[in-house]
Amino acid sequence: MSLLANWYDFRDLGNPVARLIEALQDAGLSGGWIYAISGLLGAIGILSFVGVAAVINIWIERRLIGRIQVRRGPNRVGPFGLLQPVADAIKLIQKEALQPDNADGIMFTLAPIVIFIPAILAFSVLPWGEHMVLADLNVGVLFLLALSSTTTIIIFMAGYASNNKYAILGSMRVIAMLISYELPVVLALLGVVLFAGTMSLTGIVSFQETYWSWLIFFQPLAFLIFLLGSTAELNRTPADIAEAESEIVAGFHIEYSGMKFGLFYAVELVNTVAVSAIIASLFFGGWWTYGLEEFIPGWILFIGKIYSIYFIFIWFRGTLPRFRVDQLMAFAWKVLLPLALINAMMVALEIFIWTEYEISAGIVLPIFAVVNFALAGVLIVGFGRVMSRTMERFPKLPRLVKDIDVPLPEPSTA
Amino acid sequence: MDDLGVVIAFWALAAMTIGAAAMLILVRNLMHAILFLILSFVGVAGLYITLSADFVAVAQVLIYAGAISVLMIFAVMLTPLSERDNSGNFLQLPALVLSGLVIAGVTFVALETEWREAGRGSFDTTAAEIGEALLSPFVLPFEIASVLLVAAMIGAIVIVRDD
Amino acid sequence: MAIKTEPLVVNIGPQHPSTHGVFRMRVTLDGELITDAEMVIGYLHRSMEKLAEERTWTQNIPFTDRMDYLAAMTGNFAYCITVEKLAGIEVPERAEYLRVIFAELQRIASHAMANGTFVNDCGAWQTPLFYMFREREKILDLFEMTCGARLTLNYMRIGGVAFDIPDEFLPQLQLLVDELPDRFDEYDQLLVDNEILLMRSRDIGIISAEDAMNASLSGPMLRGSGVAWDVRKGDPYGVYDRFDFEIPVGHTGDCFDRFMVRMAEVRQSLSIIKQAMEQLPPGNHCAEVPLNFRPPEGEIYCRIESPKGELGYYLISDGSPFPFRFHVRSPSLINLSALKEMVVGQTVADAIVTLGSIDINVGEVDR
Amino acid sequence: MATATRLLSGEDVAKRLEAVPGAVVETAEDWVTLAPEKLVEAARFLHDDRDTDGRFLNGVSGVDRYDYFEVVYHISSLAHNHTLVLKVRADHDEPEVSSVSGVWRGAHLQEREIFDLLGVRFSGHPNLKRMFLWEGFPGHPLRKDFMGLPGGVSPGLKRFPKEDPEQWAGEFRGN
Repeated sequence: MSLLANWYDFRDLGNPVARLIEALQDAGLSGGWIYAISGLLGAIGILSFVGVAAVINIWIERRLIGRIQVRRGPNRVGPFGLLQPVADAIKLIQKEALQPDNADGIMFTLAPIVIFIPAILAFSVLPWGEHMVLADLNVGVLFLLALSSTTTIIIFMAGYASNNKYAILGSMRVIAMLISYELPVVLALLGVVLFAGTMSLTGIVSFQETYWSWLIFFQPLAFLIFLLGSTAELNRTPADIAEAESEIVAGFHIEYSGMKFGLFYAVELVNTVAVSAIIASLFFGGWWTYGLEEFIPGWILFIGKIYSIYFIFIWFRGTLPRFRVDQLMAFAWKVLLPLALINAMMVALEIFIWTEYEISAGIVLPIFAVVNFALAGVLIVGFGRVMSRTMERFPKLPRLVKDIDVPLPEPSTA
Repeated sequence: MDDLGVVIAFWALAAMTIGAAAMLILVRNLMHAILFLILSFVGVAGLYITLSADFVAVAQVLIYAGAISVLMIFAVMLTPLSERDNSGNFLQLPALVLSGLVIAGVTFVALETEWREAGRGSFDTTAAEIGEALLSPFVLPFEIASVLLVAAMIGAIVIVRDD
Repeated sequence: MAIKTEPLVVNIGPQHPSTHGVFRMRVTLDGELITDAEMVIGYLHRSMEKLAEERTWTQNIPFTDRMDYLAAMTGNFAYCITVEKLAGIEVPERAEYLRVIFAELQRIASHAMANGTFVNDCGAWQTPLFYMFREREKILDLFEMTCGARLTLNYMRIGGVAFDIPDEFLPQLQLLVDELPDRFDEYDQLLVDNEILLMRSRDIGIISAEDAMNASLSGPMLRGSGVAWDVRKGDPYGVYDRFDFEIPVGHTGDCFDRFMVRMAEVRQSLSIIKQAMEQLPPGNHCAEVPLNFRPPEGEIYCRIESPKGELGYYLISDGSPFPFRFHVRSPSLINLSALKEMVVGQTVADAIVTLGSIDINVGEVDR
Repeated sequence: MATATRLLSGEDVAKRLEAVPGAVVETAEDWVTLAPEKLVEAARFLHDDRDTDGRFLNGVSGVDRYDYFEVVYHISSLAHNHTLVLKVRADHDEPEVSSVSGVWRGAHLQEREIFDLLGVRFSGHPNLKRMFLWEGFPGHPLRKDFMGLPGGVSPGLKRFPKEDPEQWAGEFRGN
């Protein structure tokens, strides 16, 4: 077996798998079996990553939040508290799985399980390396969007099945919010897809490789819109109105306890990693890092990028208060949607110029980058001016009074 | 073997789609009915994939399972009925007759049509072709559809606005 | 054509992360809008007013800790000053200054807690709360250094304070006083210019000056509404007339104004502490008061400015070693008077923010 | 520097209240006792009068004086920085005082508290029901005779609440 002959192969785990498939082909297996086996291998790889990520993320998130909040975070179980997620899981599994009397039993039990499906499926279309992609869908970006829209239904399922008023409030909030945020997110990705000319994530990464530049340099506005929009879709602070601990306690999963709650908790982290991975491949070149992947395996770089973006989400969570529901909707419809529309039109114009006049990429791409950055800056500052409270009636600071001063009421003339 | 896989997938998806559709009619709880409807939509999306129509499949999930069903959930939640039950009403008998007729018609058509077997397509960039088709030969229906949607949107806003 | 929806009655509390204890608000919702609200309290009722009638005047001091357990010092202070006024007891200078120092420290601790939880109610994920806890922790360390307790202090006595401060107290306090302004500048940066916090708290839960007065609101609630009234200025008790400080007054009476008034009061308290430290005279820390002394027959109402508002004690003595009537005008309870008016018409999220800005302490609401 | 709040003497208050004839029953050194039927009128007058400006109600407290109940109102003017004390007496067997919550919103909760703990009814109160204790709690604990009520009623719960749904009925009777 030459499988482990040289480490070089492990820069791209697709290579050893290809070797394995070749070996199986030599052994005379039919194409269908090889297809199934390679699919299984990829699935195992992705599932193990998701499993490990869900566990590690609990630790990372709690440690980082602890760091932000001038405390230590979990540090007792295992070295640096690394085994804390395991302890959490053991505790959650031991707990009684409570179910409210009038809950819809099947839906109640099914929801935390089903919600994992879109979360895990999202990883299948991501290119982890040049040949490390489980399903290179031609419509990969659309596939991811479709997955995110199904999550809505499952969250609603959980909230409705709980037969709890807070849960209903939470799930109605989720539905209203996700419908609003789908539009700007889709339009932001439309800019990326138009620019790259393909909906396949592999195609988008190879576009970035071909033109030797990450897409964030051409699509800064789309990146921001997607980042903010997906924060809302992920139900994370400052847009965690579906869970809204301080208002509707835990929203749609208020009645869940034990490992069912644990699954919701884990799926949130997995979803966050999935979104970070999508951002990493769409805007930061995925595994491609300006030639660095020659020396460090591309998938390690990819994971590094995922966690850098994940850090932004944790940072958001640690620092920002929550929007109110209507403010969040207004933000989607009044700010993100127009920005995304303008961005998509700008990209269409640029692509038109590029293809129609057949200008070489070397000239036109830097110009696009500068133009798009300028546009993003102008739009963000402009919208900030328009949307922010320029009409502050009163100063923020209270006035300081030397002595008590209470006026008498105006004498009534009656 | 290749064909076998597709055949198995087809039958499994067909069973899922039809089973879910049947359950959608049979269950009494409206919420469950909607969830079965979604399952049925997902099954149809799977069938599209066996036909190598990946764009349509994903669009099916995105639009039908993701958006249309949400509208239905809203409709059910806004229905002023204390118990969300699919209760019987006086239209039961006409509906039964009508659906029987539809089943008969569909069965008749399915059995009597001379089906042409298409060659297996490949997972090419169907999205691009659809896009080009929409914007060159079918541009008029496409634009009319968007005008219709705008009109519907304005109508919805007018209805919802108080006073 | 309007869509009719069923009203939804939701219990916010008694077990809810944002009701600051076992406080319950039964709200009727139309979608997310509150159409009716009713507060249900009493989950922490300990019948202190009745219990106090069977204990001697001195024995009642621990009860005052347990009313507003986040501001035990001011509870002690109010009770002791009322009994002293009733019995005509002279308090030594040093004790007066110590009382002022501790009351102001307690005010900082209480306001830090109030503002931290307020931002938490706005939906921040605990971060400001933990920063505020850090400052509160340092103040509690000072309390512990002096009287051994951190929460229910039982530090003040009729006629003075229980213990003189230890030698290392003043240097530690100096460190704290030097450090806190910078800290609070940092929090201003983090919170006051935060657009989301402004969106959440500005023009939310507005109560006008006239309504605030009519509803007997006091403390930061009253000042947030623009009424420049502070018992420390208007009716100076102890030695408060010797300090130079200012009353922060809000502009509109919204949640943000109340928040900012508390932020500004922290700085004023620090300034008072600084002046008190400079003026702190040597001497005795407690007057000689017999353990079961009998105040003369009579009645008195005396109030101080506690962190939550005007904390008053209405005491009636019939000449026995026990109070005949022991009534507390608890600011937390009375500040809730206008809750319904403030909350109805808002969304749930705003109602939580409004409740957070009132800064109740259920121990004091229910007593 | 500010000066301390001035406590208006009973005579001063009585003089101001001459505008409401028959309101003052008794004038003491520091307070006046009002006629129960004139209470709201007098309170309204003190609230509206620009010289008295009693817009701020510090507190309402009830006192059980064995043979009668006393409700004490501490009223102050933040503008003039003075304070005054009103008292109203109520019969011990059927204590009833008219409510001033129409004059001062702040009296609302305090009157409920007094009703709950002392059993003084406030006629005209919009929402007079028990506040701290549950509906059906026997007796009013702040009364001096609470520990030995006539008729053999002992304080606290008669039985464990679950055994006696009658006792808990009030809680869920709706409001």
